[in-house]
Amino acid sequence: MTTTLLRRDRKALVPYLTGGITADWTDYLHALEAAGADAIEIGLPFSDPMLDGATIQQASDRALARGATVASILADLARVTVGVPLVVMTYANLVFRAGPAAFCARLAEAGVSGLIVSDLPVDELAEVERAAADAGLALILLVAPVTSDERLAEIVRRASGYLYAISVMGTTGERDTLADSAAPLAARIKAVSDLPVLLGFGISGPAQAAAAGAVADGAVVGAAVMRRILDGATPDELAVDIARLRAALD
Amino acid sequence: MTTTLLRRDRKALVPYLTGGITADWTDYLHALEAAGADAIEIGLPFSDPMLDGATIQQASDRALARGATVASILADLARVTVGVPLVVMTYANLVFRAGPAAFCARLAEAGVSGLIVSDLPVDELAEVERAAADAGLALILLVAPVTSDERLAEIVRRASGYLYAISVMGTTGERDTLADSAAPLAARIKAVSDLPVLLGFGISGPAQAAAAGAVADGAVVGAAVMRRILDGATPDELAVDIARLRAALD
Amino acid sequence: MTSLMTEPAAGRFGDFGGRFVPESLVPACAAVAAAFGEAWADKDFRDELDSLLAVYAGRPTPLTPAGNLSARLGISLWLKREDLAHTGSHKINNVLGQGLLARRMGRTRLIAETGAGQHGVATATAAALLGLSATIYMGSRDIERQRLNVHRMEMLGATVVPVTSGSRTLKDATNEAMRAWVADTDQAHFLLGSVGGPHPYPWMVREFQRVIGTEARRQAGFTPDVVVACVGGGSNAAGTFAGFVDTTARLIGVEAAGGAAMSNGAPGVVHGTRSMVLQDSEGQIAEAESIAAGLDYPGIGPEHAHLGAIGRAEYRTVTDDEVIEAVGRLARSEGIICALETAHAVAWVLKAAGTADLPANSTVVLTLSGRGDKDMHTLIGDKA
Amino acid sequence: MTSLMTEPAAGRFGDFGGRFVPESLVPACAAVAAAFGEAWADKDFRDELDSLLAVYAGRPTPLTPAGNLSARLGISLWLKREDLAHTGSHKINNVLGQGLLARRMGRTRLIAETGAGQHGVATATAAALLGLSATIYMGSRDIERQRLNVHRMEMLGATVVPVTSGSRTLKDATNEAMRAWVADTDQAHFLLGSVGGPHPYPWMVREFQRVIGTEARRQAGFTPDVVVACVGGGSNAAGTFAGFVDTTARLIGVEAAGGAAMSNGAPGVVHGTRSMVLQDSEGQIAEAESIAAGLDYPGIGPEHAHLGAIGRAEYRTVTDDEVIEAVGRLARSEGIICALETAHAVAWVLKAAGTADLPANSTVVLTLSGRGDKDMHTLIGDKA
Ligand SMILES: Cc1ncc(COP(=O)(O)O)c(C=O)c1O
Ligand SMILES: Cc1ncc(COP(=O)(O)O)c(C=O)c1O
Repeated sequence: MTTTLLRRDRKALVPYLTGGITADWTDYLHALEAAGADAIEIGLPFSDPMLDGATIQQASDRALARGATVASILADLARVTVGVPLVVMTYANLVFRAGPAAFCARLAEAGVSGLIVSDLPVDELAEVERAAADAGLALILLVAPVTSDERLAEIVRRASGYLYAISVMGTTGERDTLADSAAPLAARIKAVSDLPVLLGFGISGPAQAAAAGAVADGAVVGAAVMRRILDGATPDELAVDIARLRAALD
Repeated sequence: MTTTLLRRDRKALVPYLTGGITADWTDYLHALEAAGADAIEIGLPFSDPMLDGATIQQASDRALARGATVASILADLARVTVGVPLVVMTYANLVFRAGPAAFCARLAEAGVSGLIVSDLPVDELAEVERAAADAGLALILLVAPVTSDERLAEIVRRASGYLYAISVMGTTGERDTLADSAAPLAARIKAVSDLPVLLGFGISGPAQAAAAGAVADGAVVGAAVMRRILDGATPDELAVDIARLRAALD
Repeated sequence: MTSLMTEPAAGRFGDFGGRFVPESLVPACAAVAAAFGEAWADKDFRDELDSLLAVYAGRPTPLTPAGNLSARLGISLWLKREDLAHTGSHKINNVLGQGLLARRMGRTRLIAETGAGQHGVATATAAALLGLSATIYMGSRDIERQRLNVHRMEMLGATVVPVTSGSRTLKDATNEAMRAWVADTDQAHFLLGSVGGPHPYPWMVREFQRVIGTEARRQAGFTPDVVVACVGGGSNAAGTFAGFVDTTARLIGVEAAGGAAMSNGAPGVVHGTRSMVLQDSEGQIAEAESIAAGLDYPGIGPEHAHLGAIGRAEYRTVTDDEVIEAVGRLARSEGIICALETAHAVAWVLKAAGTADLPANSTVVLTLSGRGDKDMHTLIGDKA
Repeated sequence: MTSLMTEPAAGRFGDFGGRFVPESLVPACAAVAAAFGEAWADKDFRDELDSLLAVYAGRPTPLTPAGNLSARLGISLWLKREDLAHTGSHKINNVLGQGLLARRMGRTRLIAETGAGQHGVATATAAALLGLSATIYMGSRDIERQRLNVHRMEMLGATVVPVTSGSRTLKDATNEAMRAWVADTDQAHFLLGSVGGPHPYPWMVREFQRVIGTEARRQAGFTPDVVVACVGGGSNAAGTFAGFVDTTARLIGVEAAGGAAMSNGAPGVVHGTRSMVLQDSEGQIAEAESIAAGLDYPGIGPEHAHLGAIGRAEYRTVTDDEVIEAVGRLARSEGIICALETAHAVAWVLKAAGTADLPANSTVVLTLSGRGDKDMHTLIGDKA
């Protein structure tokens, strides 16, 4: 599948937002869209987010403590209309607990277009892959600097929507500069795939976004977004930051 | 040797006094004599008095803490004249540290007539026995309720001054009544020895003294004396108690 | 009966197991699997490990008849004495194995999670012995409960990192250790302490713990009616069961009532493996609650989930109160103070003896997984 | 060379030993001597003890090569691992022996003194195992230093009696235990924990600890240049030395600088025996002062006094600071946290290695008398 969720005429900016982080968290969706997001990743919070650093852990904990659930977040989504694709990012246990088919169907019903499961490598993908396809969801897969060529080929073969290049070996979280591993990784993936390749993990400011844009098809910005929200930024305030990233990518 | 230190015409009362317990501790000697003591046991305090209960331990600790030493106690004794025999009671280490011969000679010089070493059974006695004999000291030996007939014969053979019958299996200290083991022990000893047999360990009041006098040749009173002194009794006050014990024995 | 005997194909034990980790960790896990597979087939590696287990860790540990308790309970109870192994629990078996493997793989650093601290101490020990550095993640709640072990790890030269997220216990320490591994897969070996985690850990740790069951079976010289062990992640139980799986012995794993993944959990994916997990209806992992830090864990190794599913092993629960009582009873009757974790197995024997679950005259081999020094503190607090 | 090999005639080791106790205790001591003499010649008794040592206490304990430290020090160092014995020190060897003897003598109660608490824990353990009651005397200062062990004794069902007289340490606890024995010689056995005390204790305890040296010699398979052990009362050293006395090995006992009866004491009589004792010019016993509660004792077993006098063994001292350093160094290089007592022997090796006292390439067998769990508390306090 090479269907992409993203327009190809500009570098893509995909912010990440923890679902249910505030009572009216969906206001952030509109602000992100307005500020130039090409798609939005919505984190369904999980109690044990193994791949996440402190900021997104904290956001997940806060959302769960508020009482956010998969059901409430999807219900909130179903009530809003956003002009860019929405991609759910979560962990395998939430998918398997509901059952992959039911889970993907509920996502699709809520208007979600794609799915990322952080702890589901290609080797364990089959059941979720079928369910996502059946529900018409793009299945975005992660590629890491340590991924072998052989695994990369397999990932590329099975991914859709876009490819998520983990720019650095580590967890999510803001970093000062784009890691040295980012550019070679993006190049390796682009050499074997037509899907847009987005760099993520550690991209926190315009300079890094620009650097990502220079070597890949765009950037995913997660922890930097959630840090602002945890610090109390309103949707409008957040929009200012996103607009800056947009500008850096353009 | 059957030399006795005690007159045979009345039941003997032998109080025990920790040497150096107060600055003018020798005043107690005169009071004890005046109140009817037939001899006085003077404890040379030892840091680790294994055979002593809490009261005499406390008295020993206090005397040592005051700075009393073997030398100071013997010097004090050398300065006073007491009309009844003085017997030193102590532990083996003080004897061996000085050397038995030197130790016994110093006792004799200070006017002491006898020696009891609590932790020196007949099996370990030889060297001290020779030294005591050379210095002209009576060597008072202890007999316990568990002493076999064979050991008793040996003890009787080697003791002089008097025989000290440990009325109860245990350490020194006041007890409510004369132990059941006292009378049979006294009888056993008297059957094989001409020396006076004194009961000690736990004799604290006139009733027990009288009971001891009924089955033996007298009583040693230690913890009860030291308890009064530790509680602050003056020589005169102590004399009142001793006089009562004297009366009970007569 | 292939479970407990062989390498699991693709890391699966029936419906359970697998390797549910971020792509960043897949190559590292695969490298461990390959290296372990090779090492385990290499006589020199096995000999070196066996030699360390013998001259360093004190194996074989004895199988002690619990004469007094047996007489009182009307059964015949034998104790496999992992409490006598160096560092005080069965955890040493696994860390020496993985430590040698890490060195063979050219790693210079060990990363581990710990609950009761026994695995952390064992890891710090292996690191010191083998000239590696060690970073140990431990929930801040467990740090409070198991101070003695924190001091031991530090004395051994390890760095102990307090984990303050979530329930601040083993589950959260495990997350944090895996996060640390992602960032250092080149230098670091993740030395997982039990039979959970992504393939090859459940298989590898079971193999390193197999020595418990192998020794116990040889020492017993008979087939016991029942083989029983406590279950946190399930490594001492897996190692014990492995020695008896091809006999008629009933295999009983005892969980903490407050952390009973088998009895109260549902299938789920946590810490890289699919197994039975305590969780809510949407899949959020529940916080376990046990007096024994080493059992205070919402999951269980996948092979146990499988053994339970196929009926080859049975799982029971006991309460904290029963556990406290069991520590005292074993101490006063046999002169052995066991760990709170271990006491779960003891408590089940005390409770079941004479019932249909453990009839009179049964012969029982119980794995005494560790000693209780680390828990005196908790037990005394508890008494007061 | 008859010392360390035979029963001492009349309880004497040259000028030392004997039975300096009140007449009330002589028959009890004589009864113990007779019973021990008989038991030790009785194959059934020996077999029962050997069996307990193996299946209960975990003997033989390993002889571990200390590879890292050896390389750094330029010697070849072997550790005899009494820390792996049940309860965590060599004390278990003696209590199982005396416990069986007490039962054979029809006694129902054990009385013991303890310093570090290891002997108290071991005694409480033997009592629980053998169905006897136990009363343990412990200095109140040691109770503070070794809380963990107090809790362990209580958990095992023993009564711990705090001793507040004198220096409130082992010396005073010993006085109090002997006093308690005088009052109950019919029912109680005085289970002395080291090679001091009246005949037959120095002989009997050495015999019960001989297993250390016998095993170590067999395990080593060579004659070491040096055999070294820490010395409090001297039981682990005596048991170790006994295995090597008829070889060319130098025997080195290491005392605490603050409790160095051999190095700084004079002949004296304390606790029923004549030996080397720290004391003043009149014979008042001095208070020892060591960070290791188990070495905080002004005396030493009489056989050591004799071995020192005839030159067959040598005695050295190390300071508290050297000891603290040694615990850390052994932990970080070999992954073994030893007891503060044991660390005295380690500290001497660290200090002497490469000097004339312990030349390069020496082969050394060191008795690792116990584990350090009980001391973490002291060591951490000390660090802070
Ligand atoms: C003594 C002891 N037993 C058992 C366990 C539980 O682990 P597992 O179930 O992997 O044997 C632990 C864990 O810390 C432990 O310390
Ligand atoms: C571990 C350990 N080593 C040594 C000693 C000293 O005793 P000994 O000199 O009798 O071996 C003790 C005493 O408590 C101890 O606990």
